[in-house]
Amino acid sequence: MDRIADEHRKTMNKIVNNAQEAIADIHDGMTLMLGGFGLCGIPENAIAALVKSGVKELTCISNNAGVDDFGLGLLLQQKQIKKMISSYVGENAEFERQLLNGELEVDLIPQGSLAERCRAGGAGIPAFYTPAGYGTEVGEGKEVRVFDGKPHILETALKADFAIVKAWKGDRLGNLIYKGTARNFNPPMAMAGRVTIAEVEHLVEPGELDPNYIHTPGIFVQRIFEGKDYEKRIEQRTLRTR
Amino acid sequence: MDRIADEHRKTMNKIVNNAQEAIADIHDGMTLMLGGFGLCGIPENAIAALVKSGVKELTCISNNAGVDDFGLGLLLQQKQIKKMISSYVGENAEFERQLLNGELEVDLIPQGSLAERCRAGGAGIPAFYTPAGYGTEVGEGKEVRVFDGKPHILETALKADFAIVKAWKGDRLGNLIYKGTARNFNPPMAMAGRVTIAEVEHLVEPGELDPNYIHTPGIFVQRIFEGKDYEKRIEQRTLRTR
Amino acid sequence: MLDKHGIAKRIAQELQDGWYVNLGIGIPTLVANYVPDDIAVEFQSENGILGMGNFPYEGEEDADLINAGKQTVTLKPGAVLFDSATSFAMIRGRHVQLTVLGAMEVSETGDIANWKIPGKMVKGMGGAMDLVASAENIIVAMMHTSKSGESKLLPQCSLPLTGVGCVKRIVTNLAVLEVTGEGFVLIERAPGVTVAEIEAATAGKLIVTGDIPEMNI
Amino acid sequence: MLDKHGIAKRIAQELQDGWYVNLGIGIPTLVANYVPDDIAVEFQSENGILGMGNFPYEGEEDADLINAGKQTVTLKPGAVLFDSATSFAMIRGRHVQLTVLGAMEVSETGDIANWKIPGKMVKGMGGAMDLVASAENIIVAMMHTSKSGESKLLPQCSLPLTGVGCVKRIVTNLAVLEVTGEGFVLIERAPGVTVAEIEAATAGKLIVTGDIPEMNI
Repeated sequence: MDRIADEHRKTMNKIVNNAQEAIADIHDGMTLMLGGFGLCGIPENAIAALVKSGVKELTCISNNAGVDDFGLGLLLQQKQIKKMISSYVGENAEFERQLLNGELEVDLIPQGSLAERCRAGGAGIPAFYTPAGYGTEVGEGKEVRVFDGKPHILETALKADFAIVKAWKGDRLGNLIYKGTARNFNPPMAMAGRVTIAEVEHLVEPGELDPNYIHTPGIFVQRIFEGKDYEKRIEQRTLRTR
Repeated sequence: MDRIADEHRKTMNKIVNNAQEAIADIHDGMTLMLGGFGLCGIPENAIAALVKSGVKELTCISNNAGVDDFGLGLLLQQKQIKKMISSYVGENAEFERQLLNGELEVDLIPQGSLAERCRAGGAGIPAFYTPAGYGTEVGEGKEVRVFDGKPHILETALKADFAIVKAWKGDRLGNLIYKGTARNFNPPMAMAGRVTIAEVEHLVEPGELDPNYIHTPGIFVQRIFEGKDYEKRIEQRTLRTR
Repeated sequence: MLDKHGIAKRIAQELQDGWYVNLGIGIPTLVANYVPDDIAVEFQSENGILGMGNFPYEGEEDADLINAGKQTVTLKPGAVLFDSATSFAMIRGRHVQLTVLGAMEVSETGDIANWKIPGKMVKGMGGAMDLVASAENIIVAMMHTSKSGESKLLPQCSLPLTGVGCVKRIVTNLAVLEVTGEGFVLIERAPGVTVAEIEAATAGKLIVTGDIPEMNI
Repeated sequence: MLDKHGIAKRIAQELQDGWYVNLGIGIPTLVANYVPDDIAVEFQSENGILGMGNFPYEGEEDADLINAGKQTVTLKPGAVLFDSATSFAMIRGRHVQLTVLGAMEVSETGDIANWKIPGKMVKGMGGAMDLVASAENIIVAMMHTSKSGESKLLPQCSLPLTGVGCVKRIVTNLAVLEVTGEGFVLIERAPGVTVAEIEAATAGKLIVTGDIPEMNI
């Protein structure tokens, strides 16, 4: 192994110019995963581009559904979403309206099972057993098996045509680092996209990210771009008095 | 939430004085997990203390079995191991002798299944399906199920009475950071110990490790100590000529 | 009778040194304010924090640092951040020693319902199903009766379940109860509340053995 | 006829721009030396490296930085380190586009045996079973015959299997072959090797259609 790191060798480059270019081949009817927890760590630029593109009949796998005028709420407003697969979809009046009118399908999944099913999809594990949801509606129709005296249900892996994640920093090989609790669902979803798009606040040169502290290895990412104008809205501004 | 971080509040402290103290309640016949890949990232201090303790009839879950005079080879020499659960056990003549003489049991597991079974044990996933080993000896007697046209076998989680891992830095809450490829099996095994012991090269104060870059969250670790006199033997010193 | 702060205070007495604790939204969140100074506990927030600290001072709030209730928070020294799959590995793998959460109904056998009311807008279970299916200790923090005065401690739940046979202990505005296979065992009365009042407010089987002490809070 | 470097050189021609590649121990490792300059590939080492670089210069070797063959290595800019569970998530999840590994036997239907010889000391399968069960493309790099002259391309494997129906392509000292359900399809001859020689060295069904070109290496 004397020639791997030669300087004149071509290196990987997954950079695309912007959100529009990154999502250009997302078509009607596709299944998307979108990272984020509430409005924290959501791919704001890609969502805006999806709204602009007008793509519709989407199935969106995301822990939450945004609020009326931000996050996935923007796609709901334009009726671009056919089905939501989430763990919690409160704080969204338009969502409620569409659901009660039968315009929207919803599949509610326990949060831990949602995260693990995404990881499983990315890790080549087609199915696994979990105790979450046994004896509830979530367990209905699913195989039950007892391990160590405790009943578990079989849950299957989730994959998506496109996974869209938001990171703090990234390089052109697709290596990603998240900040604070904006990490959340982004890493397991990044693993589970047939194509994974990453938008980052800061695009840096390869080598600037310490190899020991990268959260999402570039192998999981196919496209990366530097986003702009991040609003990063806070849902519950709770403060402490001095 | 106004009083969580008061300064006069008691904080967690998982520090024990040394390897001897950390392993004091490991008894004959127990199952241990030991981190490391080859001789890289192995808990040298804890292994030395186990040799000194004379504890025997151990079942050791570890990717490899050390070499004749280092790593788990030291426990083999003293005949303290009853059974090895590993993916690769070459480079060890004493191992071979004991195996051929029927003094040692060996359970060989595909490396990826070994890693995932440890993670599963730590993550409360009692079993999962994997394609690895289907149609081979490894799959014999295991449930086969076809997903997406491809046969998979059911593998169950692994747990251990004690998991013993080696990290680069750690704090008294048990938070760990590994270095280089010395990470390997240490994080999944740290999750799967009923008691997890971490030996670290550098014990630091809480807050010195950046919360965003911790590899093993302290919740998985019950005891931590600063090891000493690390030999860190290299198995294959391969060099490039200038 | 206790208010919600009283309930939180009483639950804080159940905490043990060295425990990792997940607090649900509502009354459970208040438990963090009453941890005794001489025990060390760490709070896990399922969106990816271990070692969650206080709310931030004004001007120090960070959109990238929230808890599972989507509230801005801070980190304590020694805190750790992680992703959702790792977070629920901690929960499902029983590394979190205690979960405190609210409920609409609890049954005699420890079933819990707290996520769905048929006919009403369903918001989702969030992490509640994973938490109740996995935690070694689950304490329910709730009012003993609904706003309309109906008991929330029932022979069996009428609402869709969140988990089966998982609740170990209940702390309400009226009492502390242990959930056994046999029924709700009354452990303590809230200050000024009589056993008769608790009996009247409990629709499920209540087991009262000997003198029931008043809470010491 | 090729030597092991020639086999590695020929396999390097199979690499495609943008691929992540896992190289087994032995001949496969040599493939890294022959990657064309105009394509970008990254090497994955299953003990936890993506972006593995050259061997270190003397004095720069680090016991904490080895590859899956336990050899000291270095990292390229943009490299990543990770644990074994994550590493095999990459492999099992088919994020690694190509695996190159050695074999003792390959069958007409793509079964591979490379980990165990009955009666001999068994060292273990390491990561080979995960790799062959998962990779989209598997190329076997090996000598066409054993040291005693027996064919390693068989109607069916006689040794315990590592994986079933998974090998897509074989590059030996004599030839490049594609593995189909029907048999070994001869694609190229090594320089100076005749079809008759390849036929003689192949115990399994060999399919020869038209003129077989010589390798261009």
